[in-house]
Amino acid sequence: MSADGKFGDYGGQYVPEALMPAIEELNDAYERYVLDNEDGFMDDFRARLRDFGGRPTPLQRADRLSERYDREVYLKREDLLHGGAHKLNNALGQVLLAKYMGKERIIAETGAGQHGTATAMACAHLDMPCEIYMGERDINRQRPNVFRMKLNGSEVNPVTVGRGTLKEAISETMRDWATNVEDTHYVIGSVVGPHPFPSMVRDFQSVISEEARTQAREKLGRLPDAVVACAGGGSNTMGAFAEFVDDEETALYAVEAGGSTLEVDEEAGVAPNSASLTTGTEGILHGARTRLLQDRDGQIMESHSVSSGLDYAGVGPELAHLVDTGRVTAVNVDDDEALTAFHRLSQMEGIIPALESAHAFGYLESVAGPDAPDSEEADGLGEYVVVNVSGRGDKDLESAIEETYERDIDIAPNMDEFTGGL
Amino acid sequence: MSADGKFGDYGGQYVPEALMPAIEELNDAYERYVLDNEDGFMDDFRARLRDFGGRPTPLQRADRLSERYDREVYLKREDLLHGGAHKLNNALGQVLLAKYMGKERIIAETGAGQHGTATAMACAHLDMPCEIYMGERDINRQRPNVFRMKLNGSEVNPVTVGRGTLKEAISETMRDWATNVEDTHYVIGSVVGPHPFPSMVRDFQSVISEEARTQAREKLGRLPDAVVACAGGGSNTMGAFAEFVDDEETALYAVEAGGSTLEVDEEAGVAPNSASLTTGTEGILHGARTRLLQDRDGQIMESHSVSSGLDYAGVGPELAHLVDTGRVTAVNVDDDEALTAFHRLSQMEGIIPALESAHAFGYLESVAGPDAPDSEEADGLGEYVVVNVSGRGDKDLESAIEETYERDIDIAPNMDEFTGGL
Amino acid sequence: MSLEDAFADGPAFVPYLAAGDPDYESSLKYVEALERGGADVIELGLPFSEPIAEGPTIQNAVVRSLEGGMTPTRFFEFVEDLDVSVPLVCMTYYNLIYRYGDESEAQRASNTSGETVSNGPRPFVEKAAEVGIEGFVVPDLPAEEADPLREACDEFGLDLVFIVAPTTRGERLDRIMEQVSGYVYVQARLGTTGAQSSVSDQTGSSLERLTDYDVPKAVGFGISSGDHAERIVASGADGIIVGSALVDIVAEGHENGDDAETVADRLETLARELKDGAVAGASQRPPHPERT
Amino acid sequence: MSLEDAFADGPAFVPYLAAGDPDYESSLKYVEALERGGADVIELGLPFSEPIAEGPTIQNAVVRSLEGGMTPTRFFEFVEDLDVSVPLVCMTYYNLIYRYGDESEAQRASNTSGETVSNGPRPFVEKAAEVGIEGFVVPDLPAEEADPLREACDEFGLDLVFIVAPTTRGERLDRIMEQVSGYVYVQARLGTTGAQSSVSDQTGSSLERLTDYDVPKAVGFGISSGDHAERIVASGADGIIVGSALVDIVAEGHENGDDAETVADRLETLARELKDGAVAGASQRPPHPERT
Ligand SMILES: Cc1ncc(COP(=O)(O)O)c(C=O)c1O
Ligand SMILES: Cc1ncc(COP(=O)(O)O)c(C=O)c1O
Repeated sequence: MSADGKFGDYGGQYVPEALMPAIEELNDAYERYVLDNEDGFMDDFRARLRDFGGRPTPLQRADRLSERYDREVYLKREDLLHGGAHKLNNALGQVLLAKYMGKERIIAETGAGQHGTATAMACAHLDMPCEIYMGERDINRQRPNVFRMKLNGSEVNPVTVGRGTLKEAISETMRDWATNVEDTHYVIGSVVGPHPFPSMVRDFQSVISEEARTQAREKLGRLPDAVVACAGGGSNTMGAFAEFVDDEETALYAVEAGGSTLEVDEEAGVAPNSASLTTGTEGILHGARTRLLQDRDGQIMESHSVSSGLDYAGVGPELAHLVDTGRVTAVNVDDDEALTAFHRLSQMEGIIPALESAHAFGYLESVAGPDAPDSEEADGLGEYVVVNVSGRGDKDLESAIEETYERDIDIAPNMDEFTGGL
Repeated sequence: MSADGKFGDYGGQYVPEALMPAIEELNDAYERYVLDNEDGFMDDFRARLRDFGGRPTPLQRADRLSERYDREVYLKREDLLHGGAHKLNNALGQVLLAKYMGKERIIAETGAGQHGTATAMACAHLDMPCEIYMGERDINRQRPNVFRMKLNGSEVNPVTVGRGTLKEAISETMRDWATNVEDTHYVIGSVVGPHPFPSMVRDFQSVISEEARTQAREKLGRLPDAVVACAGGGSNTMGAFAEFVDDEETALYAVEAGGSTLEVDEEAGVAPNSASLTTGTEGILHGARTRLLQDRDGQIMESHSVSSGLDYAGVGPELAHLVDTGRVTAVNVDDDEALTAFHRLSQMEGIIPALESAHAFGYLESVAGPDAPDSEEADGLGEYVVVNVSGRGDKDLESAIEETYERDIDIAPNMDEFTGGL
Repeated sequence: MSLEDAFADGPAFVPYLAAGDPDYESSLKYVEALERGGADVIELGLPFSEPIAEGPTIQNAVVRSLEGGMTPTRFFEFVEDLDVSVPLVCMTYYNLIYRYGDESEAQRASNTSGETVSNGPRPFVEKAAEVGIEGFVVPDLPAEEADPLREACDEFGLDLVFIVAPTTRGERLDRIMEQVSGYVYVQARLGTTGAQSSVSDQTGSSLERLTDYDVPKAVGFGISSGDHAERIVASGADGIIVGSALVDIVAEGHENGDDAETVADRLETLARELKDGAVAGASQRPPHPERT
Repeated sequence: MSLEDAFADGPAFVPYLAAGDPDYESSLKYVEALERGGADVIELGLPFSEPIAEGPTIQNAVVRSLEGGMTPTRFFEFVEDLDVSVPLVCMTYYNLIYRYGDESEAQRASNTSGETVSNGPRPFVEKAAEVGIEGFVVPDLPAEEADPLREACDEFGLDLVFIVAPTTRGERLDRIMEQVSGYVYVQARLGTTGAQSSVSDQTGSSLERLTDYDVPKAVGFGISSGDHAERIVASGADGIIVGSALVDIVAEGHENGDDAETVADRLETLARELKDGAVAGASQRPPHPERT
């Protein structure tokens, strides 16, 4: 990263002028508190991650997957973090930073509700008023997360414009920020948005790879040959990769949501996937230049994935840059493969993953599973693979069961008795 | 505990003869593997608790509660354990023991579904076939947990006899065990049942107090003045107390479910509470002599609590004994107080507790809260209190919201928009 | 007549019914029909709310009886009201025995501590003896925990029957056989009570373990026809215990709303078939060295 | 006429409409009505799918226009079809400028890598110049990122208008004022676009910061009546920018199914009110040292 928040040509600060002073103030706070640990900010943050968040999370050997894939498969257990996903690393960091900055109000957007719940938890913990913007359609799809946010004392503001999903919620939150910028901090939920967000969120999330690296050395006396993480906006991804970027011997795989197909319907403005690294093009969205799902004119397309946390038309600029430079390999896994992987991990390891995280396991299966064609890709994974379990699947139970039922995933348990009553 | 599994007059092995050989075999395995660490069983168990389960769980200072109660309040975060409750400590221990014993099949009962999900997770992790008995009424009340068990590959067997709740499910599981005793292990979910279960489950759960004791010394350089834990069967309770029992300076509070009232309706055979330590009488249930909710004739009463995990007519024999001897103080908190505490912890600390665990916080409020009468009880808590957060409340969202709505808990967020659609 | 005596004249037929199933009056008639059908001993169930050793058939009988208002006190009245002359064995769970008569109403009213300490099994046994019960079967009371009940039985001259499971062997078996009196209840298969369509093959070997013990051996669990009865006695049993097959008749009659006389006749008919089967079985069996 | 010239003869009235809202033909009429109502410059919105700086009124206009099939290509046709003589400013988001004309259809079809690299803003600016657009306002393009667009504008002789927010001060302000040309868009209040029932009091102090910069100052955000316009010009503004209040008329007409002529008349009426207000405001203001 250069000082102006550029990763190659990506990144930058494409926001309305009204927000620029806030972003400069934030950047200043980021440099002082996060980078220079002023007032012991980072120590405070790390202590809270430990005591409130439950860090470190284990690096667990997956015995049955290791056997299946004929290599050492280790799981980085972010699903065990308070709230059930890696999202808390970032939310806690940003809310704490806002507190150090003297802000008095927190706003955030949420799609699946994971970032919203993490932010609501962090705000309750740190005694900050909080409002969360969430598309009306998402509110209806993700009720338990709405309940959790409200129980933690946050307001949930339904966004009714447009299609009522994440994209609209982000825009709406930016509008609130532009109106209340003086006392309000906007907690962005991934490594996206204008500088310093992509760097700052990465730094808060990089505790994942920092721990994993140390744990790998302790457990196997060496670094992994590969790290695999799903990529929506890319925050768990950058978190899992950051400390390995300089370890040339460790391959890094970012697994995107292939949705139902990689083909796009330009007429309808719909991409039935969220594979912006694989199929996207360069553009500017939500404050940064990055890879996007957009039509020929530059209008943003509606993305799709069975996992709502990956369902976003953009991706973090740093991750896009690392893919362009070849340091990170972007791959993708479709809805069916992800659902199958969801069931496989649940049955074989006793861990019900978030549908987002299931994509990472789908990749393992597709290159190293018993039905995988012999390929160089499997060699690329090497002997010793770390997979980031970015979150737990409790939030996905109903949709996983419904989607499974519609698709007839063969390893799924019989849930006929429930699919009616959902 | 004496060698025959008695705690004073409590405990023992009141089971059908067909089960006695299995219980003797289990006792033998318990002594060899658990007590004597044969084949490194305990090392294996502890390593799995760490890597798969996410131990140690933090001992977190609750900043805002400490302020509210004018003393140091620390939380033992069992809610962060894999699966969301302390139940995994026991389930993993027993399933692993069954594996060491050469058993080929696991059965378990479950009420709220927490023990069932923990057992299903442990079985998937250890590749053991598993069947869970669950009352039909509970199946309908606890769907997400039913989904989780099935996703982890367990069979869920509905129990339709009687009222279709935990009591019936336990009886049904005992019947299965009596039929398949040779290759099957019955994973009992709390410190109840015939010897060696109460001792063995306590030993698996005592990792809670073992960690808490060490963490307390590290963080405050001393032991806590009091440990507070909710008590249903009493497994999180005994787990949180075990290593403190010999520390005379640490007071131990077992918080039972006071339900709607401590009065019982003998005619109907219903106790609108689950306070067997407070209001129960000595008797024999599910294999052990202990304190029970029973009518004058010795028929077991239907218990009640807003929290289904506390909704049981019996209690562990060791805990009953510790209460009789005065080492543990039994107290209780009613449904309304528990719900209020549920909301308070969610809002003030960003932790949505299980309704079971909320009872422990209800006790704190009732003796040390701003509206508490000045009392010796508050002094009993001392300066430094550890509260065991036995589980997270994700499983309770819907019922907590419904029950809150019916009762009009004043600190609750407005959920009117949702109470219709539940 | 003592329990052991009931086994003296050839194989004993020991039927079971839950007292008060489905109601007090009908149940009296049903139990009496068993005697007419040839019962040598009758096991009378006092229903407990958590019948962990029973299969669905008897569980449901227990529920019907409890809903009909059966209690230990009513049970003793029931026994007094019964017009049968064969010995009666009370089959129930230990908590009911343990809690009975532990406190008077007055004690209870004045007890504010909430603690009530049981007086143990003695009051129950005393009362049972008074109404003419000859013995007990307590499925959740293993020999290890039986001393207090054993003592009370000895004091009042009652027998204490124990169940021996297919898995019971060696030292455990000795310990049980030391405690047992009246007869030993030989469980024919693992599992819980319930009528079966075939009879367990293990009966012969089950009984073999027990040849050295000088007490009548009654085999139960799953017997439902005269044919079963015959084969089991032919394998060496001194008696047969039949519960669920009889309870099924009660349940069916209850569901169909049949009148009590009709149901009683059906019970008598099945009882006779079972008794006849047992007698037929006895004639096929090799002369027994110890029990001639 | 250049943009700056439009501010030469007294206060400029700068209305905004989204091109193609609610459909192509009606929208042409609406824009032309603005000129009849006295517009000195017209800001024409090219709708982007993520209008992060707009309030609900303009968001909904964007949705209507997109649903009506508006695209950058259609937008340029629209400008060509327009019969107005005042200068036009294109208001849009940077991604549409950035992506325009980056690849021909043929290039695209033969591109299998999935990577398409933009040629930057030049093709868009070139095309805009060709159809007669005089300048741009790009709300999500801060001065820091504006160099490529600035260069293209210089090349083709277009102006680049920047927005100055109430929070913009000091160094930031300098940086913006270095880049700006045509006029500076003075945001009257924090937040997003949208008609307001009262006018911001901060206008005077907002403008004060800018006295030293020699470029016309047009104030926008929330102006909805002649009265507002008057007060703002009286406070020293060189022009007023009005969007949402006009878009509201389009939206209402669309909802009620009113015919395009009627709606155009209403727009003309409000435009005239606003223009008159601005003119009235000018007469109240103290003589301006720099701009006489
Ligand atoms: C569990 C989980 N994993 C991954 C993601 C994707 O986000 P990111 O790519 O920023 O990690 C989400 C987003 O909600 C999530 O909840
Ligand atoms: C979170 C939680 N706490 C407590 C309990 C009560 O059980 P015990 O008293 O055995 O800890 C349960 C039972 O389901 C539970 O789920």
